[in-house]
Amino acid sequence: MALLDVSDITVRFGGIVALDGLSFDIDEGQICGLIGPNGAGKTTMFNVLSRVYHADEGTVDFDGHDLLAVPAHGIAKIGVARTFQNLALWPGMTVLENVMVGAHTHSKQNFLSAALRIGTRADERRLKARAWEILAELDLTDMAHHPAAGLPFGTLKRVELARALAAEPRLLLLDEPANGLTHSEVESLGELISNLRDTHSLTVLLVEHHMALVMSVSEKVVVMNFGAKIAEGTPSEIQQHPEVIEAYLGSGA
Amino acid sequence: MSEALLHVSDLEAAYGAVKVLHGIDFTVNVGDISVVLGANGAGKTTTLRAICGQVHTSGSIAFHGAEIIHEATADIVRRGIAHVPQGRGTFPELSVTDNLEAGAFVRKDSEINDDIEKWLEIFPVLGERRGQLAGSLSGGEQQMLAVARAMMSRPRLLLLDEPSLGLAPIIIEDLFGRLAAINADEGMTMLIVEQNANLALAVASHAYVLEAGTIAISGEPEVLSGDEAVRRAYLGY
Amino acid sequence: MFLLAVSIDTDPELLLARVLDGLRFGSGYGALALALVMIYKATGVLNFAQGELALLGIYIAWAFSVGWGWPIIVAVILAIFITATLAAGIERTIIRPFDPSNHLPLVIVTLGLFLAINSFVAVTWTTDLKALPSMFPSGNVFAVGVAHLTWSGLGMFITVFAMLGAVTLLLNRTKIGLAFRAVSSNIESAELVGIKVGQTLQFGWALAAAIGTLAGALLVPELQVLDPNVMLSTLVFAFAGAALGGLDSPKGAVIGGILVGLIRNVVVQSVSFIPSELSVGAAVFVILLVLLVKPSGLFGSSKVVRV
Amino acid sequence: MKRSKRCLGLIATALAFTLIAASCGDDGGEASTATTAAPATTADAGTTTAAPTTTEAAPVSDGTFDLGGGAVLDTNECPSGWDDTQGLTDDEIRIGISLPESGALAGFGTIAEGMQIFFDNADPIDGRSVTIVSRDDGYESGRTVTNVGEMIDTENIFAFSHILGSPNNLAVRDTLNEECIPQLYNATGLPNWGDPSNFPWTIGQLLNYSTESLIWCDYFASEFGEGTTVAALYANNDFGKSYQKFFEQCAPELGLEILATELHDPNADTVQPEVTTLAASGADIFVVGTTGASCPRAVGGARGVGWGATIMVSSTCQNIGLFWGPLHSQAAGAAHGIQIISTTKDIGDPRWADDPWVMKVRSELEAAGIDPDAGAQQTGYAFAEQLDHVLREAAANGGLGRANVMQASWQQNWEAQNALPGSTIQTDGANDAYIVEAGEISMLNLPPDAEAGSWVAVTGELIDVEGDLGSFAG
Repeated sequence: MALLDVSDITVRFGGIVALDGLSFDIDEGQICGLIGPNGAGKTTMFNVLSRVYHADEGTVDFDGHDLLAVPAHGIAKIGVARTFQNLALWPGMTVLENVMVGAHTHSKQNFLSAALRIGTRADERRLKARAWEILAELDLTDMAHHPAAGLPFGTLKRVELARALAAEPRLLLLDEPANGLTHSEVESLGELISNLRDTHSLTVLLVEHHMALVMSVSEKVVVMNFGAKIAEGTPSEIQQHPEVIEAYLGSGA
Repeated sequence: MSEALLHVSDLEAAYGAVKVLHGIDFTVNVGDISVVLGANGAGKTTTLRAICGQVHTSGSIAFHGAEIIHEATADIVRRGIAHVPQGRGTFPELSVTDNLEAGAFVRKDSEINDDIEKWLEIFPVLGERRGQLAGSLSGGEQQMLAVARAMMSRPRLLLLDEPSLGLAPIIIEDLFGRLAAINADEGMTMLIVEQNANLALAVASHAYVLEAGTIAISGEPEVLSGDEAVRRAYLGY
Repeated sequence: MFLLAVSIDTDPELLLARVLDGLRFGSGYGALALALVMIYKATGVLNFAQGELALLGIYIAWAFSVGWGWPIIVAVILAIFITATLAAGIERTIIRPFDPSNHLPLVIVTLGLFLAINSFVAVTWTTDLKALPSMFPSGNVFAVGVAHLTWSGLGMFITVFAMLGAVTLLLNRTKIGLAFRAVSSNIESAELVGIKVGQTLQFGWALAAAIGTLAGALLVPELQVLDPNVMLSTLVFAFAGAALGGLDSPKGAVIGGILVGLIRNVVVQSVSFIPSELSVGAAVFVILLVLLVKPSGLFGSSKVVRV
Repeated sequence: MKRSKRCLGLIATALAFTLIAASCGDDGGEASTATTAAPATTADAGTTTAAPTTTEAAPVSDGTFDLGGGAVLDTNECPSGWDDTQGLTDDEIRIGISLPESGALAGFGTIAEGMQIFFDNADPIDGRSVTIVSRDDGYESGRTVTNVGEMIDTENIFAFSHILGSPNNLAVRDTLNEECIPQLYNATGLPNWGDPSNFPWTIGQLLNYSTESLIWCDYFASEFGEGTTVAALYANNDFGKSYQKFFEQCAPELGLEILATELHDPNADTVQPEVTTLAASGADIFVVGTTGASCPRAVGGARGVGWGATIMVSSTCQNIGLFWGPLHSQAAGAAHGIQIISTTKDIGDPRWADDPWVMKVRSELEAAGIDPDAGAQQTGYAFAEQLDHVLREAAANGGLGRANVMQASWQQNWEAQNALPGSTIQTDGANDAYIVEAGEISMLNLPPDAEAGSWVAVTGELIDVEGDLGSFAG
């Protein structure tokens, strides 16, 4: 049964239609690849799901919640987390601190208890322990105390993934996680994503241009162009799809 | 047979206390496309930034016979090196034509406007958007603009840092085709850092593999494609 | 005392008088806001010392005109050159050594400059009140009741828009203007096309100081008397104008400044439930309301980046 | 020359109730005991009954001193180790003062020098000379606190006198009252210093801003008549509101009509928005209850929009060179004819050229190498007359001692040479807690073609509201 059901989403910026009646769904536990040319609207779709952009039409159902009724700061609470194409980390904070910020969604603190400093210490300890676990899982322990600024791009993408995981999401939105990685590094990233899906009971929506990664980990692929869906199917179906080859993959694929 | 344009020897570089390059040596010949492969964090980007004077370095960088290692970036550009940095590096708040005009900043000749028209013809998609702000272009268009902007300085050496980053496969294919054409038509020497090793090696005349701040393997593309370890790590077959 | 009910003065002569006051003072705020925007565009830093650089220029102009008896226009032009040169020196010696991408230390440096210049002016010229002559003829273009359009008010308004036109031409039609826009947009890429970033920012500081000095020389005669605190609240209004217009838009700065003048003189004075004794706070509050609706200001670019 | 106070009975009654309201409303009844006596006695001040003379007030044997009007100074509450005669040596009376000798108000730093010149030329008091110990506070109240603390600890100070500045005096008032050290003749016009019931060790001297607004009322009503219209600008702070509070009470009582009132942000760069609004009222009189640069800005702004009202400015804006010269060079003639209240003999005024006091000031300052027409030494010299008087009164009635000096201060009745002829200095504890309560109206003579201006008397009549304000009680 579908965990995420996107139906007829339309987004307009001024005169430009960025998303044009887009519909697709993802079953619980599935890894779904979202591909398409630059400017097709993939990141716009992510921004609708993480409530950065307002959808002019359509609905998004997440596990029975009307996702479009949840405010941007509330989506982590109901179990949606994302990474960003061009990174959204705090450069001056260490890797560990960046990940702890992600874990804060599940802190028991509210405004009042934080103001009164009730239970802060215990809470902080719990967050820190959780962050260390995730760093170990993603092989980031060595650079835990290194500031984010100055780390290689590929490593920072992994820190972002760790931060998203720390929020203990059910749906994980990954925006171009393979950027800056060599072929063999991309292979291990693919294995990592599959493993994380199993160990953390995740459902994953993956935007990526690295076709080897998309085709190897996805159970299902959605292809967009000009804000609309042009194809949907298994990786092998998509690789044969003439329209997809013409608009996106090109002859070399 | 061929003349060395860039000769790098014993190059070391560090960000603060973290040493990234541990003494590398290589040469780029006139008219070559040289490609640098390497894992995440191996020092590829740092190598390009070092050539442009954007990081603290020691060792020697000879460009056309002149030592440039302690020169300021703006002066290195005047000597004829153009760099397309990772993540495109355009001026998002400037129009397409203003970006190209800025690319010609170091030039004083009267052919700047002709050159702008020439590059808008070579990249027709930019020609259609000449008045548009660079920030509103799609990723592929921005990458084209970054290359054209770099070419506007009429460089003798073009440095490209992961030009395929974030681009759709079909666009990457197109871009590399155009780079090969620029190399052939203009005789432009290039040093390219690239993760898409298959495509890069297809256009390259020489290639290097950087591992943990040192050059592990170098040679003709065929030499690298013949290497078992290189194949597994970078080519995927 | 104010009533907690909305009532608006409707006397047309008074309304006209307030509009004219608002345009007059607003032109001065807009001119100073233009100086702020130049530095902000180039560096992303709000220069808290901008008002004090203008203050220094005003006192230099005062020394030339009142002290030495030179014509005020000559005095102002000399003051503009002196402050521009000084600002270029300040950029080279105490701004450039700092990492341009780390804004906090730079803001603190400008705060330090603010205090240093203010003390220098107070020590050099004392805190006694002075008067700076106007560059425009005295008298009115017309007067109806309390409403007066003075020649100086008209002159200020025209000068500010002429200044805006000159800055726009400079930015869009000259090589240094292109370099300035390139540095504002992306410092690293600017270096990579061979632009000397330091010299370009130095030019920005000098230009901003020149604009600020002219702004002060326009505004201060309208304030009747001059003391070393004169630019403090003026700077607050200029900041508000720049924020209202959009911090990175020269046109927005000038129009924002004029709107702040109108808000202060017309809206705050006319609407009874806004306590006018909080003129600074009330004007800033009205602006906050505008920014709540349009955070990038009226003419600011909200950065649209497609990927 | 003293004119009849035909309006003041009305004011007195009004104010008596005002003061009760102020004390109950503002301070939760803290001072209610002090003000219960106020109605009867303030009303009395409307008649010409003289206040009790100092000779009747003697120290009471149990350590308490009756200051008048129910206010009592109780030395039993002083800290253990307190000494009534500390700071008195065999040949010296040591007086402390904290002043701005640096910073924006550094010009006032020479007040201490002028005071010392006065005492150097005076006869010994009870066989002792007076030594003025001065410290620089740069007009920062934090430094005033430090200065006063250090002087108490290391300088053997008998009393403090003429500390300058409202915030500076407020900052040390609690400490000096707890330590039972006299804080005499604060050089500021805040009405708060007339509060012997709560702060018996603190007394002011200058014409205070509330009293000043009463004199305005009386002058406007008698000179311009009933139905005269007024528009007023006040600084939005304690200073401006001291004017506003009392002017708004006395004006309707005397048939003046306030058409418009504006408060302005004291830190604003211009008061034009407020002045334009006031000018549109077309009132006959423009009251300028503000100071600093806002003073000339208000006048210039009013004349700039063609408002021909009679302008009355705060007494704090008296200095012609400081305030009106700059306005004159900006808008020649704009300040010509503005009016102000003067309370003392201006030593530069030709009227007093033959006055014995003025001649004495001039000759003694000149003998000390000081130009009497420049600098603040002449101000300090004039201040010293008041201090000298109470020290002598105390010495003659019960002997020099801190408590006795305070009692002499709260029980005065004499005529100062420095004051305008006809005005008397009277205090009676909580019944009458203010020293200078009379003044005359002066007008600025600074026509468009003039090089320099001067204040000239308008009528030469003294307006005296002696005793009308009672005490601060709030």
